[in-house]
Amino acid sequence: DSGYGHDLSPQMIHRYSRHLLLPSFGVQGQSKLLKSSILVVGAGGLGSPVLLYLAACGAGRLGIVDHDVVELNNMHRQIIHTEGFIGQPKVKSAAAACHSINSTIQVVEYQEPLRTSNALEIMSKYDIVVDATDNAPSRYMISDCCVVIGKPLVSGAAVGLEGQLTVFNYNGGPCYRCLFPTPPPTTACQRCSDAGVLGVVPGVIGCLQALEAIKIASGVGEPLSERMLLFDAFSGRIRNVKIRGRSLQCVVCGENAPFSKQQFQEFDYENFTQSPLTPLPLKLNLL
Amino acid sequence: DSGYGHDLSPQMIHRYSRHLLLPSFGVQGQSKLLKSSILVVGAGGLGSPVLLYLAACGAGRLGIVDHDVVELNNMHRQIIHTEGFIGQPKVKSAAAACHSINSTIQVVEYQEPLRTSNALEIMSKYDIVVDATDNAPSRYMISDCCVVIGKPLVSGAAVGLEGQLTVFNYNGGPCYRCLFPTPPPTTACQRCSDAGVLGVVPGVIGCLQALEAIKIASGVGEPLSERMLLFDAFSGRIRNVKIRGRSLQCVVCGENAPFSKQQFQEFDYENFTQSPLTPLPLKLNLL
Amino acid sequence: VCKLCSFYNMQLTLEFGGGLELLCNSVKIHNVNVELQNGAEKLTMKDLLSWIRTNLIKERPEMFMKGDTVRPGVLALVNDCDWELSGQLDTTLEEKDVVVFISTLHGG
Amino acid sequence: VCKLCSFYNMQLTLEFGGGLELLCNSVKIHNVNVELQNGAEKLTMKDLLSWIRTNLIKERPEMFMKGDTVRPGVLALVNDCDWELSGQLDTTLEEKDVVVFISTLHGG
Ligand SMILES: [Zn+2]
Ligand SMILES: [Zn+2]
Repeated sequence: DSGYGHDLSPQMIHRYSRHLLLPSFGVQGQSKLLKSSILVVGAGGLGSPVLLYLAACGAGRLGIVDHDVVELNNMHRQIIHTEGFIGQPKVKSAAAACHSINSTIQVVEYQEPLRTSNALEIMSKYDIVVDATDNAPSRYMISDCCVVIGKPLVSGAAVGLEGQLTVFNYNGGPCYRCLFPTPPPTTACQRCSDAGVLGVVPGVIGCLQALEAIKIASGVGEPLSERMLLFDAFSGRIRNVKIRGRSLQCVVCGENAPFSKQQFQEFDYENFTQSPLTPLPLKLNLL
Repeated sequence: DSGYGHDLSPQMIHRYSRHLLLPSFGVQGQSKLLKSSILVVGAGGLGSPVLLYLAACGAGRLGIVDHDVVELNNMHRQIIHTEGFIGQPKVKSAAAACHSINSTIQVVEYQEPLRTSNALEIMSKYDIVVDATDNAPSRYMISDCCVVIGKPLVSGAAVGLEGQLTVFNYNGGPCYRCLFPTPPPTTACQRCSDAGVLGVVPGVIGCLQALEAIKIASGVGEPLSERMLLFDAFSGRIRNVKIRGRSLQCVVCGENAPFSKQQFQEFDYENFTQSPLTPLPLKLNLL
Repeated sequence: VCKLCSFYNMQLTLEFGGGLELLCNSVKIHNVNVELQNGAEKLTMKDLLSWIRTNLIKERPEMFMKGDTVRPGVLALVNDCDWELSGQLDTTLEEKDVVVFISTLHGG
Repeated sequence: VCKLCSFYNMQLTLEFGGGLELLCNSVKIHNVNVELQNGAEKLTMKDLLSWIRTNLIKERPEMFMKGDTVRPGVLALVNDCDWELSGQLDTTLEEKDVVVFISTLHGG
């Protein structure tokens, strides 16, 4: 403690002064943020703004999980990566960008796919998890793991000209399985790489994911639990809808079914959703 | 023309493939975007995501106006700037970032304050103007100039935990003066540097500004004309409200008052709003 | 709307998103008049789903429904509220209600 | 609300934003019952503004109003619609209307 009732150094006071000036955020919000740790799964279209804003705002420790490398066709939306990193691991590129805008935070790189075998260990080390992945099995796996280890999950998605955002497993709220107990048919699971996406749409959703993570980490504001934001870029309309609470019948978070660590590790998410956790990129043969 | 009904090179097809895959955007939307020119006034909290996403998506020519230098207390929200650029002009830093994510677009730097003496000349060179400034006189000046030269204006603002977004002077819609014929009292004009701002709030609004600019440039979607988006980060609520159309009584765009270039150049915006166009930064003496 | 028997007709706004609009000619917003069945005094979501399947869905109905309800991965919202909170298939609809069907997205 | 004379009372939701909430103890959303004046049969925005000035604004009323209307830079919205489109001060309010007052922001 500096004797002023907080731990902020003069450098930090300077850097975060526009946060400290906010009566509803202030020294207390910033201090909590600086002590928080946030894991971002996916350093792509959603992960780019999530990571940049979390690094900039002073999230104390930032973990990044991604097994992919930067490709030219990512560049239209994955603004954290520069052309110089094409062909290199996204995690490395993203971590370098985070450091370059804020050298005072800690960045941890996980250059590997998230799987049931490593998820518990990695995710346990963080206070908050941000799902910025691009496929259904990962979304089920990350949510289930968050329930098992009791962490809040900020979940965002974007395809085409639409985006969706909500917070799962927060303060008694629902988990992903409460909302979607049965996986959709694989034909309904379009990914950005297959179906296309307007680059700035994951930008909007990613910024909103960073905001939700900041609200949870700082204890300021009302996180989007039991609520969902539906974004339609074409019309510019955003709906804020009320969704169900935790389901007593949920097989993962419900009354009679506390999913154990072992059950989680043995669950076959690829078989459950009939799709791969690390899908192969589609080779585009346009024209 | 490449013989395929478009002008896209194989490199461009690769880079923008996820836009080309979108049925509602496709080759036509991307081609228009590549031929468009967009001026972004302000390379700060709003300008950072606007510029990154416009550069990434392939806006053909991007102009950046800013007279400021990068400071440490900008870094919590102005994610386009890296620590290495502290003390250097924001325009230079922002242009370097745009180039590093997309070396195929043209970036024009205006390292000067926008004033009535240079606004007509600079703004005339672009199809679309994005207002990412931080003060009332600039907002009136930019809107008036857009009316005089007939350009659409994407206007965003953010202070504290709130943001606002709309499109002015588009397709017969209102201008800034239609909405706000009389300037507010100076005590009601808080800037981020005085009042504070949660860094990711201009991030959300800036992404939405980039989206509106992309919609106008590509001719895809319904721009937010005669509508306004009101964003409250604390509660996570976003309102989409209907606002008035063009006012016949507007002194700038109304029936009897086509503002001339000369009138524009002679108008004293600082006196009109009782505030400076390039406000001095507040020295923060916290604690 | 028939002015003499408006009771038997219900004006609703239906919206499809997250890709479901592709099943209805890519139109997202549908302002519809749903006629109530002979003798019926109310319209439930169950009735509406069967009306939609007959009148709106042009192709691949299995992408919208499974059995007599929506397929897994589709959220149904009545006036911006999850239908799970209002009784799911038994939810009673009122004049001018807005019903949204949205397919969950996985991309990023 | 008086059940016998509910006509003379009107339930409204008032929201203040863009800094205007600072004039009402930093509370953004106010669910209020506005009593109509003796003999009045409707409530207009003009009536509501004077009610707000008397009952809600705790400090610096000049930051909210100028003369009998809102100060420059404030947008008034009735059910998410600019009051310029419904008659400004003459807009008639109805039970359960949502009225938003928002100060325009200039920062970035
Ligand atoms: Zn659950
Ligand atoms: Zn005007």
